[in-house]
Amino acid sequence: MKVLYFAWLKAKTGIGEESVAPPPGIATVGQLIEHLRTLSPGHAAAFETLSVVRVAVNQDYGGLDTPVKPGDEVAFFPPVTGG
Amino acid sequence: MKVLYFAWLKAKTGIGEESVAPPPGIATVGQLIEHLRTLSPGHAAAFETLSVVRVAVNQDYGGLDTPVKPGDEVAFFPPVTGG
Amino acid sequence: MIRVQREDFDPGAELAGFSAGKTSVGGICLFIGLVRDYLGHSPASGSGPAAGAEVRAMTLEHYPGMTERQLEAIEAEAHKRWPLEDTLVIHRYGRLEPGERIVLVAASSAHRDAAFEACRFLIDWLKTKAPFWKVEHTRDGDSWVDAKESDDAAAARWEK
Amino acid sequence: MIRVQREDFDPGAELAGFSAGKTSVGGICLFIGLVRDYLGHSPASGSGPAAGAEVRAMTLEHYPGMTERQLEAIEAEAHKRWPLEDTLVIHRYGRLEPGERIVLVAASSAHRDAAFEACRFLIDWLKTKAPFWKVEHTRDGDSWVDAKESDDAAAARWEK
Repeated sequence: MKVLYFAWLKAKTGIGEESVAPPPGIATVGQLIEHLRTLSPGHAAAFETLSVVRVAVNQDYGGLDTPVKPGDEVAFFPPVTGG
Repeated sequence: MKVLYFAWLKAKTGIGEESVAPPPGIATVGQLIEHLRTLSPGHAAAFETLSVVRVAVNQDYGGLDTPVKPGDEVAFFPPVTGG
Repeated sequence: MIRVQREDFDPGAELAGFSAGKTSVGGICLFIGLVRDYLGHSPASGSGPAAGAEVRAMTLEHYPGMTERQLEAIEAEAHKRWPLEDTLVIHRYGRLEPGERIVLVAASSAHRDAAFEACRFLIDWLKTKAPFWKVEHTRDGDSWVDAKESDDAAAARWEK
Repeated sequence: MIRVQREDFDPGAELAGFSAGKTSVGGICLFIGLVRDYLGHSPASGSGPAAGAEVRAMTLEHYPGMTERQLEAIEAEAHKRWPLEDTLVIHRYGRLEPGERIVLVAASSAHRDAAFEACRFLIDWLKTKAPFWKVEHTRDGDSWVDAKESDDAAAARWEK
């Protein structure tokens, strides 16, 4: 599974993109976040306040219940501020 | 008094601009129109349906009650269609 | 700024001059009106070309002097209503072919809401207040364009 | 058409290409967003530069791939909602100085209502759906721009 971080989530994790092999039983974005939080203090900090974190699975917006599976591209970022 | 006609009012009167010396007692746009109607069949035709005639006195929109006096510039035209 | 002219204008050059050197502008909204190749109005009953007849050209007549006066009033009103950096109105007159530009209105502001609303206001008010008249030249003859009720309704939204 | 690019664009050239040879277009509405020289947001509580601090530049980060996908979806939605001739969205990324263009959206239609509404829709939806993030570089340090509630409200107007 490819996991991407943007904006201050990238700054906090210190990572723009990483390959993650989540343990068995992880089937949703919410479960994936629980796993990612354990990877480093930076990851824990990035996911401290989920209300300001948005997620996209395979480049479409999702939520905590969105299914994830091996091979997916999962991106985490703050609310967007373009335009 | 300078009287101007635009668009189909110009076509009907056959005149773009004329000097008019109205008889005494003409103090409003409405009274001026009654006078202009007598000048020619074309003038009468131009002022046949006042609901589709607009007026400006000295380049500001007016109505039948707007005062007119010697020296004024009075223009008659249809509802505008620019833009 | 307002301009009434026979010749065409270059929207890119106008836009460039409009925002040049300004760092307090967050957004520019611009509208350009063009001559379409079909009749956009209902012809007077029983006479004139049928709706949908091909427009070969149109001629825009205006009232020199009053046009400038009314456009300046419209522009001043926009500045009273919204916090604008700048506004621009250019309106052409004379003979115009389908595809040609007729009018440009633009508004710039720190915020996009004000830019959009003022731009819309400028074109809506201009359409019912600026003394221009269109006569369309079609295969079936000439016809003066009737004022549209939809334009009156659009302008009425801004009455207060 | 949508474009995501680092380099600047020429609004005049874009406009020219946008309406070239079309005689069915009655109106074009265009919006350009620019970098302003002051902070347009409330900094995160207790940290970062104060509101009003001078913005020396900003950097726009984006999510390549998803950005194009979202912009195409926004454009397709506009065409579903209004009878449009054409639409154009150009969004830059990378470092931008005050006064520089960030984004251009445009819509053309036979009628000005559709052009204005679609143009407004495009920028409102883009601001809440296209994956771009601004970090502002000020004298007092860098700060990620917070999403604005007013942008959410503007986009929510178009929900149905």
